[in-house]
Amino acid sequence: MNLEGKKRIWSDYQKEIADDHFFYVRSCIRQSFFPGSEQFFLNFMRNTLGKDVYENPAHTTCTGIGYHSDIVPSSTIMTVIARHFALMKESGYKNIAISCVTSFGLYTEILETWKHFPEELEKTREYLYKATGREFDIPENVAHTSDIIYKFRSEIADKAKIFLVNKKTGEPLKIVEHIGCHYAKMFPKSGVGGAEFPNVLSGMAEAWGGKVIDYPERRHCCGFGFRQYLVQANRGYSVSNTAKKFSSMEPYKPDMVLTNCPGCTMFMDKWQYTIKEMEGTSFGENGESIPVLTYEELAGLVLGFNPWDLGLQYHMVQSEPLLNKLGIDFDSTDKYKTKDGKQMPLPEKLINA
Amino acid sequence: MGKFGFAISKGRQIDYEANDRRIAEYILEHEPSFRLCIECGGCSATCTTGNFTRFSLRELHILIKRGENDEVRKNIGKCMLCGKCILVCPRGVNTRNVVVLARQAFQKYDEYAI
Amino acid sequence: MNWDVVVVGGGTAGMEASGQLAKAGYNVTLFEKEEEAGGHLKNWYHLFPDRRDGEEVITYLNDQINNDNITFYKGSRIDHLEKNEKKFIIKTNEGKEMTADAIIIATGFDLFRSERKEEYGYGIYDNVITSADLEKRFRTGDMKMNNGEIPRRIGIVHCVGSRDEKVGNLYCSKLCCVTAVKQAIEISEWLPESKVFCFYMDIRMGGALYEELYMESQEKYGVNYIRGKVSEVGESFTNSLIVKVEDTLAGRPLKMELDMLVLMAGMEISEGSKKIGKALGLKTGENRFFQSRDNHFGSNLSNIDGLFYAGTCTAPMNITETISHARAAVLDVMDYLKDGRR
Amino acid sequence: MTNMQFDPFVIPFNIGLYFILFYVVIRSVIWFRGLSRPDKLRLQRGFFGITFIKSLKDIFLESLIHRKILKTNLRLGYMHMSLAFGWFLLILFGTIEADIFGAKHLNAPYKAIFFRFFNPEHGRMGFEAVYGFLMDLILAFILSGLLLAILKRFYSKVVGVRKTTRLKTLDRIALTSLWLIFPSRLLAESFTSGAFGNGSFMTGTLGHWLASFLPAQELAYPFWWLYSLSLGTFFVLLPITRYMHIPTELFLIFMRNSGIKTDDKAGSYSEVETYSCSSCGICIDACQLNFSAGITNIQSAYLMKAIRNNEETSDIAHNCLMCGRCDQKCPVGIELSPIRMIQRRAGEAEYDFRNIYRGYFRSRQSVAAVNLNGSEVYSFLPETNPEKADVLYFAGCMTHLTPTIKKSMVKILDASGVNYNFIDEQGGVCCGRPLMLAGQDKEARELINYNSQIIWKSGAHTLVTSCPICYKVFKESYYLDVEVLHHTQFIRNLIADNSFKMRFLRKKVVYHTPCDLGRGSGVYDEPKEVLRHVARLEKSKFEDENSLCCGGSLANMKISSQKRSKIARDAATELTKSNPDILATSCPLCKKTFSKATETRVADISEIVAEAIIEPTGNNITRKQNSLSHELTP
Repeated sequence: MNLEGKKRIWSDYQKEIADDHFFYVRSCIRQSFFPGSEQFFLNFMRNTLGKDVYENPAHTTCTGIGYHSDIVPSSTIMTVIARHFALMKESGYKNIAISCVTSFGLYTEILETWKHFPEELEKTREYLYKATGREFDIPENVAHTSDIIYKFRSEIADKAKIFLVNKKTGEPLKIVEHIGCHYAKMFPKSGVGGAEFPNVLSGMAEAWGGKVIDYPERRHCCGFGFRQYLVQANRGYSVSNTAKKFSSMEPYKPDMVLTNCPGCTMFMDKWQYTIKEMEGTSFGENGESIPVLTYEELAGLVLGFNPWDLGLQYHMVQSEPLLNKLGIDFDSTDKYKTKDGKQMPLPEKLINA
Repeated sequence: MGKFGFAISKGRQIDYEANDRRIAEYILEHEPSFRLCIECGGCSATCTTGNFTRFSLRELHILIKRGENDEVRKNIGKCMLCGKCILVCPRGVNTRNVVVLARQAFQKYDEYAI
Repeated sequence: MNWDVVVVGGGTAGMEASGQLAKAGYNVTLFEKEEEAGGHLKNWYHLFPDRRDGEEVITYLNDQINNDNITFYKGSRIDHLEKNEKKFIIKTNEGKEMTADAIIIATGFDLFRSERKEEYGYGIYDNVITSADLEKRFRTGDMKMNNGEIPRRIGIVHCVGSRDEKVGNLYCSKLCCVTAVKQAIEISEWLPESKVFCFYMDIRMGGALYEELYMESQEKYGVNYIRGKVSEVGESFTNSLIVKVEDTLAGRPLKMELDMLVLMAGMEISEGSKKIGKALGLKTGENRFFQSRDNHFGSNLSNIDGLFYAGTCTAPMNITETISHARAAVLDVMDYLKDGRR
Repeated sequence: MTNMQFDPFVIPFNIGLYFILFYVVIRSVIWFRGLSRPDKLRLQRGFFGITFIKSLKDIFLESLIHRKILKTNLRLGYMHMSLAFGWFLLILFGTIEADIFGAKHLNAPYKAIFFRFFNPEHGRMGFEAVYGFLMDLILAFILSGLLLAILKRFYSKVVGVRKTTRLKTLDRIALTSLWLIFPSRLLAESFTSGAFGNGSFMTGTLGHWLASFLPAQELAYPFWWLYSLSLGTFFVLLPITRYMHIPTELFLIFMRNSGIKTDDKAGSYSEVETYSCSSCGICIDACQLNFSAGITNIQSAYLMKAIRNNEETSDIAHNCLMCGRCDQKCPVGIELSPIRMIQRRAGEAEYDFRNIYRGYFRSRQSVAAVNLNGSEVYSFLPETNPEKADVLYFAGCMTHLTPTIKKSMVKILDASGVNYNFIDEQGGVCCGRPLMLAGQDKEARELINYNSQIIWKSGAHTLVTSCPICYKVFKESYYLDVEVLHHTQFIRNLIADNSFKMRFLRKKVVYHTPCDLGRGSGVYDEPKEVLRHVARLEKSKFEDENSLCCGGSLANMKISSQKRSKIARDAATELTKSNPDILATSCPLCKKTFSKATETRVADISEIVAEAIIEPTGNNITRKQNSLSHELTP
């Protein structure tokens, strides 16, 4: 693996990322499964970097899941997204920060469509106006929130409380970075570092002292696949893809998986449990499973946040082994306590805990 | 299946490393013309057996070379050895001997010989 | 008759054209951007289908341009080129300035930059090389991998940068298939213990004796052919290359470990050609090569009178075709300049 | 001098002689017990009555005179005859001599063999001298043959054999001892004669001359030793060398004359046949793989040898066109092809022939597929219900690759006005012979079942096929109560009861007899009869039993396509020497193979006939199905 070659490619795929004044759109999956992530992002941007990130309470789902499972027609989803642009226009923002890769993919896809088929854009304007009386502008800058964290990765490194190094061995952490397919595979130009050798997550990992590992199935889908997991009988396809990925990374003994896509985080996390249940296989070292973290969660750990405030306990695969490697001291007793210290019911099956 | 209501599906990928290519090597050693196939499918088109059931010598030829032996073991016996394929092969592959050798190879190497 | 003809490009086509013109008694000026004439042929070890040494052809071409009627300018590029009604005015980077009655454009092709096929990881993975790199290795006889070991399994990918909408080249570069077969044979001769696998979309053996070479590669050298476009290349735990391809004839995806991968880079019109084309407003076709005035009986004629094409600046060609095309260009020049008419 | 009747030098001879006699007895008992019960009975019956006489006659003609070899190759024949017959005479007259002139009558065998040693004074004059002359004559006769044999070894052309069989070491030793026997006897007798100044024209003269400058007295003794030793060695080695064929052939002749045939599996008879092979090499000469394709290690002689030496035979067994030319030519009359088939079957799953047989006839009409050893390979074949018809036409796989034959047959059948059904018009199931040729009888049986069912259901009385391969298997391995005809026979019959008019084509035709039709099934004349009706039939150098193989034979699993074409070209060249207009054949495979091997037009008889047919006005097509579709077939 020749880094120079990679750098040359990355230089071809440097995308413009706005510096401030973001209109933030959330992710359906992330805000419900990994709430800590989005919370961290807002907190970090606003309080640590003092940036202006605006959330409009009127903003809705992008209907991406409906779209990808053939329930929502494209004209509809275009209108929904146009509405977000309208909200953005109304609240005076030009840069959009998108938390979800599915949404991000759709935003880029739709903007690309409008570029090639202006008539579609006109129709959408008309639909939106007729439906809501709203008007919209095309955003000046479209960024995925991982792009933004990537942009500020060195700031985070400067403020870092801990680095991605195995305290016991002193070795850098072995990190598998997995990019959501819809992040750059459709439009390589829209991703940091392109589609074949993306830089967005590896950039963070390396900036924070980790070591990115390259394994054969690096490009392979996490197994999400809308149709595959929505229909129960089809989930076998979904799981088998996840299994393929993990068995390919296994020999490299990764310490964690770093993702930027809600679907990937969710399925690489939860399917590990499923595979363990169904076939008794786990892919980490000494019988453990491999923790799957979002880039925000990882950034949070680096900045010394409490893992439980970051919501790591809501993963299927628990992060204790990782936390121990990083030498983060945590209190297991308040793992499932509410803010006001009440004890929540404990989950039945926890992996790695 | 069980409580999840689905089973993890097997991959269809040919894993060249994992596969056993002794059958192919045996045939290549005893019938060098086996190398000359260009996958034109002439044999399958004229095949007497292929007239009645899914049987393609062309496909089996590939599967043998890739070491996908189970498929071959299941199907090679369907050949009637009528020899039409030899007459149509543009590369002069001794197709019948390939089939016969495949049987031999399976008997030689295989616990589930045909 | 003392007409001045300028030939741009000292590759196979340019050299042959200059030679023929000089023999016919024209004053020829030949420009070559590099320090040495011979073009791509210089880097080729053996030629298909008879696998003669490329040097032999170079020697022939050098004899061709070794003629008093030819002034040969090495290492000089055309900076400026224009036509005022009858004569062409040429300025070079060394500030040379001259006029010409006719011009032959023999600016040739560039090999497709394989880096552009990122998924094959040229320049990223060790032991992914191009057909051109391989020819150099044949010259030096060094067939080892980066780690100094001998590659046991070598893959050859056809159609890299050809027949590929993703890189904007829909056309077939025509020579890669037979080159692949030739190189497969040569690899097998260098490394009799190693196995060679060709990954192809179609095997296009158009030329004379090509098919025979193809058959020989199977019969004598046991080269394996797998029909399918390599989709991606990865690196395994042991640093061997992992290629993914659909074995379209088995109708199944296939995964295979290789020690070395050779990319059959296609042909694209050269940067030099593009520059000159822009400067003079020369028509180009969909494939971005120069568009001849007529595909059948005017393949050397450009859309500018007095300016003619020779060789691979118009389309992918092998040496034989290039030389014939160059000679044809010379005939067109003669016809254009005959009995004082222009 | 004292007439002491024993000397140590006879011991080797005696050991050898009694050993071989003992061995032969044991061996023959084993062989007999190895026979199947019916064969045992046959053999017992064979020993009495006329067959016994016939066997003796055959033994005299073949084992001693070697008539067949003499026919095919005079010099080679003479060689074998002089050795076998000569030696026989020597022993016969030697014994008589010993019994008449010996000290006492009825002597131990060695006294006859070494008569002159024990009776050195004998044979000076009168009848004794005449008898001595006779004995010398016989010895000379043998020696002349021996000379040929020696020459054959070093320069096989002498006896007109192109290839001579390769030997293993033991064979070499045995051969040397065989060669030594008679020269040593000659010298021994000569020296003795020389010493005693008697002996006849050869031994006497030679002995006299030798004695003139050599101490004959002293030299005689060692040569008697040598004579006895070489005899002894030869006898001892006999069982483990190819010379075993000498005694074995006697059994073969008895068994054959008693009507025993080669079985599908290895048994006593095939073993006896294998051991009866004298490796004379005639099969090698007859083999096209040898003289066209240059494959020289798979001929029957080598197969027999490989079997005798328990070597791996599969490669040899499968690398053969099964044209049957060697069977025809084998002077010992060994059934070479059936033995080769046994070798091909070896290694394939055992199966019970007879229960299939019953399986057929128990339920002929309720046609349930007979399931062999529980496993069915061709279960995918669909249930069929053919239309009822009087005549069935089964084109055969190969014929589908030669559509002209198909079309011609349809034309002929239509013209004939018979009520027929073209059962494999849409492509049928293979007849099963190709599988049998690969030794896979079990699988073949399944196809035979399947086709038989179709044939039975159709209720036809005649089955016509265009393919000799199918014809042979229909005749031999199907259990049908319909008349099986090759289309040449069928057409012959049609012409006989002039079912249609034909014009005579002014064409010169040479006929090539397909192996499976000719040698394979004994159909030689009908095709030629048909041809004489429509064209001018010319003879070629290779007619009937001697006909060549086109090289396309399905029987050879191993041969490369290049060598096939070489055989085809050579054969075609031979057959077209007289520049005929048409090279006629009656096999789709022969046609296909020859077509690309010669400039001459190659045509199946059916095509020629179809060409000659004069369309009856108001063509009465009684054909039931696809009365038009055949017009559309290519």
